[in-house]
Amino acid sequence: MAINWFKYSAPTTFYGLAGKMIPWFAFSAAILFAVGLYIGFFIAPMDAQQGEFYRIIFIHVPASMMSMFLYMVMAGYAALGLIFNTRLSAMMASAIAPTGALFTVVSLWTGALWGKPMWGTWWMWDARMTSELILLFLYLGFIALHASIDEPRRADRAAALLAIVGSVNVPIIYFSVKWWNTLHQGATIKFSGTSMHIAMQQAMFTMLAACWLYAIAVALARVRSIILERERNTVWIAELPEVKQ
Amino acid sequence: MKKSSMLDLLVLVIRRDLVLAMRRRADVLTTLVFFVMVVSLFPLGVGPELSMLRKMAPGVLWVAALLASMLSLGRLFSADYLDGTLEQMMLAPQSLSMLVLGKMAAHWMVSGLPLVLMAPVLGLQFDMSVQALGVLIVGLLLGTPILSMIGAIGAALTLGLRGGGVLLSLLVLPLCIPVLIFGTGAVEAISSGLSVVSHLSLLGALLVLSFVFTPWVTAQALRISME
Amino acid sequence: MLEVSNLACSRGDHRLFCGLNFSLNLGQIMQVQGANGSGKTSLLRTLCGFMMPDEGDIVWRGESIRDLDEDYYAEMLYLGHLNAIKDELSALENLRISAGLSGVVLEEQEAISALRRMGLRGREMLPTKVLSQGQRRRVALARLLVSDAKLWILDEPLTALDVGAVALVQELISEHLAQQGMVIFTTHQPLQVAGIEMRSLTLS
Amino acid sequence: MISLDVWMRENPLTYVWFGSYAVALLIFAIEIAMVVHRRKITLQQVRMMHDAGEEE
Repeated sequence: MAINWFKYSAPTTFYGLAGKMIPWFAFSAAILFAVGLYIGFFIAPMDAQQGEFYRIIFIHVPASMMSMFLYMVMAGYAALGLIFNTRLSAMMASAIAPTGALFTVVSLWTGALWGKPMWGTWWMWDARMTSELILLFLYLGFIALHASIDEPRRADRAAALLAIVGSVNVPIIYFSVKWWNTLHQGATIKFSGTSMHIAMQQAMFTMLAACWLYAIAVALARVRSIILERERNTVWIAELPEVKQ
Repeated sequence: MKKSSMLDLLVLVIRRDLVLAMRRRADVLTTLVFFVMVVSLFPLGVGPELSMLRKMAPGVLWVAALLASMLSLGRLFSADYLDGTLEQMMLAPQSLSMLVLGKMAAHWMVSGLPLVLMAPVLGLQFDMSVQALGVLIVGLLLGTPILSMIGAIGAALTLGLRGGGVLLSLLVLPLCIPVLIFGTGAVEAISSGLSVVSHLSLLGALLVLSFVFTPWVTAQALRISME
Repeated sequence: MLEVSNLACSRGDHRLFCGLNFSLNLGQIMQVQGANGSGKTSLLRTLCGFMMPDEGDIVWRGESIRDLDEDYYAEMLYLGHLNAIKDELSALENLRISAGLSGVVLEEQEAISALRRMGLRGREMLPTKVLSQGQRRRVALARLLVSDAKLWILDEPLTALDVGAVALVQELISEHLAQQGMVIFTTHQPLQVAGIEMRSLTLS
Repeated sequence: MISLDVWMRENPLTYVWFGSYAVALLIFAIEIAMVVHRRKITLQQVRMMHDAGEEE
């Protein structure tokens, strides 16, 4: 088993494997999105307090969760790359970053749209939204640092260290923002607290699964480009059918 | 020949950086003037009502201190990097983290401490009460070293990069948010008659955490950047 | 003492050298030769531990320098292209600080006599920004006099030096070798050390 | 802004759809386009490099 593991962690094997997996992930993501939206809009009942507006959560909550998960996954890959000096992990980390940042943007955007009918304002400095904004800054810092170092090896390692420092900081930031928020009596509206309708839960989890599959598909597609760029001088790249034409 | 201990080396680095700072006084003064100027601009921007200024004061002073320390961070390692001293530091027979700690300490004495000393004067411009000023100073005393320490990581990561200064702020500012929150929170707490112990002890905890981890992380960042 | 086996190094995409083997023992000197861009400086920087080799091992007294870390650094001295000298400090302060960084507490008298031997009499207290390029290099080279490191790694030690200073450096090197020291260096100028076989390593 | 508020209350589903889901899907579409474009560009560059290498 151990041998197989290392085999797939080499860019050469991974490139082909990723190419075969992407359509599957993309296809199932599309199906799950459709199913999730169907349940969310046609089966899940209207919420007593929030009316139809609550349906934003089917995209908002999965996007927020993804943005945080992806940062952790990215930091994990970065740490692996830094400790074991594996090239592929560092490439994965930099392939995940843009997707994570975009999920953060989606989460902020949908949060604002949900906030307008609920709070009467587009932006509320509540703990979750503020943390999400800071998370976006962390993603942007990672991407900017990686982009401004020309030498790939140094870029990978420097950005990895930043991601690790960031991931240690995320809980501290989250805690401090929450603390700050309670001090200022900020509004935190909970989704109609008592019990979520079963269909609502189903819709949310389906959407979350769809987001996961989508993120994996996009990250894999991006990492394939990165592998091509980094390894362009090697023989195996020259022998790829898509390069030979 | 006498061998030096770890402590000797720490003292040596701090003394060296202080001497250098004294001979390049303009750099130190620029940071301080920047701080004073940014703080003085706020009343011009938002109007002179004292009640509002009093409420804003801790936030304004803290944010200005944050920006001012970003300004001086770019120089923390770059001069030593350009003239080769950093190479020699990495070859020192003591741990690099220790040398980094020395540089952080010197950086704080040169760019953090003057801000702390200047803060009460600026606080008076904003009509802060004596109590609030006292808490502000304690908060800054605990918080500015953290800014130097977290900033050092960013400075090490952006060493020798084009446009490093702006990038440095982009990397470091989000990481400094907890310091800002607890620092300003303490002043607000005392102004509304609450206890400041929890805020200040959280700041203290952050200081201890940074003291333990950031020198090592910065040393790793320097190794990455020097390769 | 110093053994290098199967060393490979690259800069970006470009492989500089691979499969490099050599060893250096007490009292030996080795010149690294090669055209510009052949990786001489990279090799020296790898020996200092700044760069991680792609493959291979560097072993000092039977242990990898990665594991030795500070114990290795205590026994080596590196002089690179950069002088590691601060313009604002005097020659004396510069020398005492660099000695301090390499773990040696240097008394003022020792530092002054080292600088005088390097031909900087009367300039010890001047800020180094008023010195010429060659004189600054001499300040940097004065570190050789006050160090007790076994292994010297010198990258182009002779740049900007006049004939007298070159002779002085040769003298320092032969003294160091006579005391069972080791030297690895690169140079584009001829450097002779009397009575000792000069080994050479050519990178291509 | 008041008219927006009124419109929003009257057509909540349109608001939710066009405000959130359409924008989110648009963001995803842009990301997919970027990834596909990057793949195309990278492949082109790699091919160009190899063509240049063979001519030497």
